[in-house]
Amino acid sequence: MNSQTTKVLSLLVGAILIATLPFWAGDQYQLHLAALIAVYWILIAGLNLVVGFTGQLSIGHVGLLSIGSYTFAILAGKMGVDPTLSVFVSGLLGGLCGLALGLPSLRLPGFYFAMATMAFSMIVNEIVLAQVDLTGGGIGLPGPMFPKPFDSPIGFYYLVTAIALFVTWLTWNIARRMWGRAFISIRDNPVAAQAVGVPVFKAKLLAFVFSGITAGVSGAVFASLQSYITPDTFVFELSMFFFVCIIIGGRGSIIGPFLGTVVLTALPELVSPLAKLGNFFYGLLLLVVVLVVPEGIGRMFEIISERLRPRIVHREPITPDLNRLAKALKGHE
Amino acid sequence: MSVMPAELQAINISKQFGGLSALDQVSLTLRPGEVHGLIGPNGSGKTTLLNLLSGYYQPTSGSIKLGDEDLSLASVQRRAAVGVARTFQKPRLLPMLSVLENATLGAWSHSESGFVASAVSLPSVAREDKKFLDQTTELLHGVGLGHVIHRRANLLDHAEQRFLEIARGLAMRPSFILLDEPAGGLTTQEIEHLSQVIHTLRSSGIGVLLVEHHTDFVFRISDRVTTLNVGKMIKHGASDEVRTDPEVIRVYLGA
Amino acid sequence: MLTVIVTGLAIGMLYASIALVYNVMFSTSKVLSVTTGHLSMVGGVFGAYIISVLQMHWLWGLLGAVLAGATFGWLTDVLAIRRVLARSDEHLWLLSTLALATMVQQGVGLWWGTEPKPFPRLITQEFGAGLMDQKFWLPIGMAIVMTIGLEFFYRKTMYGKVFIAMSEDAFAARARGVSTDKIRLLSYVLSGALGGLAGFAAGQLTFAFFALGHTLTLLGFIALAVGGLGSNIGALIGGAALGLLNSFASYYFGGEYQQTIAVGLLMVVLLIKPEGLLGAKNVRPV
Amino acid sequence: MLRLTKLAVRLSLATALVVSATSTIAADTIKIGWLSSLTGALSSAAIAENQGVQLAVDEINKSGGILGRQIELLTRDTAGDPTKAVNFAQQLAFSDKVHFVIGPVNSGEGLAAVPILARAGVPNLVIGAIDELIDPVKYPRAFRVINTNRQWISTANDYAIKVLKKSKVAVIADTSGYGTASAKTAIEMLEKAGIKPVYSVLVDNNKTDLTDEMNKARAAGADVVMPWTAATGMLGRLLNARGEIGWNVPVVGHPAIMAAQIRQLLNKPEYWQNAYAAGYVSTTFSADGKLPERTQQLVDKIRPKLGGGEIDILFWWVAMGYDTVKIIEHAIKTAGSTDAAALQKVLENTRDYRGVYATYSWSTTERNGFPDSNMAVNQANTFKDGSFKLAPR
Repeated sequence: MNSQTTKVLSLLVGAILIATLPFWAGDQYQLHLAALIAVYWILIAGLNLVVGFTGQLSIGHVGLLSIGSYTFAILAGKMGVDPTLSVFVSGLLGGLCGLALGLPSLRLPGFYFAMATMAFSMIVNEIVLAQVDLTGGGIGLPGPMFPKPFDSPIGFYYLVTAIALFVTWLTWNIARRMWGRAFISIRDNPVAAQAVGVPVFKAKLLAFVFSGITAGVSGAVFASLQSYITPDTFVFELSMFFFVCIIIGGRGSIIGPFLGTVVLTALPELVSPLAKLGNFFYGLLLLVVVLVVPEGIGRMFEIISERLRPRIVHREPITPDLNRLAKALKGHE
Repeated sequence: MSVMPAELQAINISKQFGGLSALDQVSLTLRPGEVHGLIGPNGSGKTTLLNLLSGYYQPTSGSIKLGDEDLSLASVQRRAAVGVARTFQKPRLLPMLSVLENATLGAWSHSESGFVASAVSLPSVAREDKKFLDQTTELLHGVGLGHVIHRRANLLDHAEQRFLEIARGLAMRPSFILLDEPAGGLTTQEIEHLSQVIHTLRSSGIGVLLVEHHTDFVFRISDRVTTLNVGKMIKHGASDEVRTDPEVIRVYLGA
Repeated sequence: MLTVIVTGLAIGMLYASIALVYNVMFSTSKVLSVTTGHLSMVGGVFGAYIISVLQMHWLWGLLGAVLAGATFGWLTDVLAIRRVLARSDEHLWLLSTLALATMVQQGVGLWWGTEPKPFPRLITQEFGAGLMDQKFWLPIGMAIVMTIGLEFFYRKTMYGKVFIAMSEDAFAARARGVSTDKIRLLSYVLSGALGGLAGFAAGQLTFAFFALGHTLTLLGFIALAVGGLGSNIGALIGGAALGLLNSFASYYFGGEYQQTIAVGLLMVVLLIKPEGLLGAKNVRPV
Repeated sequence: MLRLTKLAVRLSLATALVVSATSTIAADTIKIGWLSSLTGALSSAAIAENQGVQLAVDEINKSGGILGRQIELLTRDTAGDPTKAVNFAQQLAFSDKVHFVIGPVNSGEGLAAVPILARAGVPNLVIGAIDELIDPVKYPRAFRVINTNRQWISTANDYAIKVLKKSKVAVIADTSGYGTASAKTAIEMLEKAGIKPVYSVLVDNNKTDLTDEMNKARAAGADVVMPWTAATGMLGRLLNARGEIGWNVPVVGHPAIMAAQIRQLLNKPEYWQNAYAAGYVSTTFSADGKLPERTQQLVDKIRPKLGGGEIDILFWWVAMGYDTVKIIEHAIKTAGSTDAAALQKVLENTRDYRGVYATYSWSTTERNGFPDSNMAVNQANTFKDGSFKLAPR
């Protein structure tokens, strides 16, 4: 079985598992957990382009999530706008805020950019707290439900899973083609990226705005899942969590961060002492991964398997096929 | 090709870093379909000139022209778009990607698929990507890397990395390719393959700038050679003319 | 009005000291560590613990704070910097220092409790001392002493000169037999001690509070960026500007927009003069 | 390349992890969920209430449980984070399938968790004070044990206006869910009584210096300061600021003003003078220094558990924690079962149930069980064993 069929097969198995989850999930709490994973993945899939592929360290995406949540709660809740429309507006506003944050900060070196994103999430929290009559300040706002088919837990699970799969499909399309290569070139070798003509700043901005849109949409459905949002819901710990899922899952891949998200969401709920540790656990996990296997746990399986049965890399001499080269060069004109 | 192909010209280029003058009034013309050697001892300004031509530095005075377009202040990306490719002394590759992916990145300037089009995977995007991958596969076989196409770049040896960077440059469908000490660290047999590849480039109309301090290799395959010393041009002319020039010999054999 | 200036200057000097600590670490490792603000937090918490809980003399508290900071600085180098610097990937040290900072902050939170606890009086002084109250003048004095001390250290002492040599060109320094790893470790221990000291001195202003870590890392960084990376005088100016701006803003517009204003200042400076008021322009990329 | 089969293995491993949380099947015990914020910013109240809850559960279990069934207390620490409160509420309702839930303690978490428990139909004893937590129609099985925020505020307002005869009020609240809601309610009720506050502000409860706010209040001509925050740290710093600027203005407000932690935060003991707070008849010493008989019994019962010495936490928190479990016992015994609808019916018809903390009455339309008559105003610095003397009339 060559790699192509095993790839399709495992994706099929995964899809079936996800599609039938409501029927074999133990109870509604685990369904809630699965929906929470899907909601987080909508944001993390977009953020993966920024952190995993383009290598820009954004630790402030909880700010964009809260913008999405509050936009949705205000539109669909207080102003009674149709929820589906509100999700689009939340995504749009998330994208706009991503643009507003990205424009000044994406030109800055790594540490400056990280600090700017951290500051952004603090500012969002401050503004939400201060604008009491719009956002309810400390009291917060109820997160409205979606209409008929999606108001039941199972219906809502399918809605967020559908959105999550769509966003995954989008990021997969980008990652496997020219834009994906351009992003990775920005991450691993900006000088080479310039040399082949990649517009470094514009590409970083596009990835960031895309992650803003997904964060906005994720925020909208997060508000509905939580049924109530207050400023305390959007803590710095969430930014750390999103970001650690990607680093642990493995940068430059999509399945790695997805597995990171599943494990890191499920783990604290199942292993209760971990919940108390909260940030300490994420910090420890991140430090271990960065020091031991910076490529992420996803790649660790490969590293171990390579070490168990090292493939002998036989060196063949380079033998140019000159007329094939000439034909290829001529082929372009 | 109806129109006379444009030349890449550096005209009276000077470059100062603070007080230090790295280049002083140097001119050099790179014609399509010609191999132009650029030699000189270390610190003579070879790499600085190459960085000026490829846009990583801006000249302090003088200008760089491609045909009639003035590139002196153009960005690196702009030069890539008008067909000026380059390699680096220390190959700059993407370790986590395969050889094929690394080389295909070169075709970036020719890709018309926008971000959104790629996201929703329009048929045009898929077609274009397939075309690029096929072309790059041909180029890779052409330069002799056919056997490692799917290998991850960080598993390549030194020579393979050099040829991969050349393949990436060729994927940019360049009119000119600036090679920064390509022969460094290669075996004689690999240098032989390199010169065959360079000859093929020349015959297909690409202008090659060869920055090297392997002087015999340069003289053997260059049509014309320019010699630099301490930022000044001391000799320019046909390959064997420059080889026998007393001034060049003095600089190389040391006073 | 005068109280607003004095409080602004006092908290500004804490930000300035943290910016100084950033400079010391940056000089030898070219790394801006996320743990910088947490050094001061640890200093403040340990100082308060030794004096208030263990009822010991404040000198022991000072020693404890400096030691705690120095150990944390040592840990930062050993755990988060050394192995990571070996790999050239620029972002890795950012991840490792962020991880360590988060662990320390949450660890202190679990041990010390999550509410800000009062910091003991160091010098016996009436509480109603108003403007002359020690809680303002300790951090201001500390920042000035630190700046002078660092200038003296760089100018006069042998180690100081080695620090400068390393920050100019680490490669050349190594070529002359300087064991850069040892020097960098020394600079992190020194910056840890200075950070602990700054946190201890400003304890009465900020209280001993575990969540100070991230805030001080950010605000110290803003003072550094405004003042200009690498310049100690710039750090003082940046810190003072930030402190005064915050206290004026919170007096006239109410306290809700503290962070927004501070970051507004950062963004304005970075847009106009990215390398800050007195920072050095960075050199050629290729 | 077997890379992809490894992929499938990893995928199923991860999803199996999610499934593995099957709940322990213990049919016979009565399961009570206790959503307490034992860590996090506002943990002092929850820690005290937890003492009362644990004592009541141990007592009942020792005496053979309820209807012969032992109580299984499932304590979940929400750390004051609404997201954790929602997750735990879901876990308690659907995974652990508890029969009753006590809490959450803080208002922010309550606003998030109460709707979840209502949708799951789980009877819920609410111990958060803000008004939005109770709604007989939307949350039919949510019964409030603690007094309402309005009762606190009206008691404090009446004392400030009618007894102290003050008219220029400064309202200082924190930016938490509780603080924002209370400031709004306090200002509304003052304006209804014809008093327009001269100064009002929302302050982050981690702000370390309140001198600015107190100076502004004095400049605005305030003659009484009414703080509405549960954060003892912030109240300590407010009293310190009042002392340091030498402004002898009465402070009347939230019961946390009387919390023992304030004593350690004060720069000088006398800064606790001229400070009064809404309190309870059940934790007020009578003229001859005696506590109500039921309160004294509980004090003696719990003292050994708190180290035998002087009780240094607000005793009404402990009494309320104790009462919540006793109310559950009363409901299950009267209903004769743990069926949610039956429990709801019993509670709806409960009149004058005598607890330690208060005497509770609920009805089909009234879910706030705490009677106005049980409110009182205490003097802060008369703290003894968690109870207080009545404030001067």
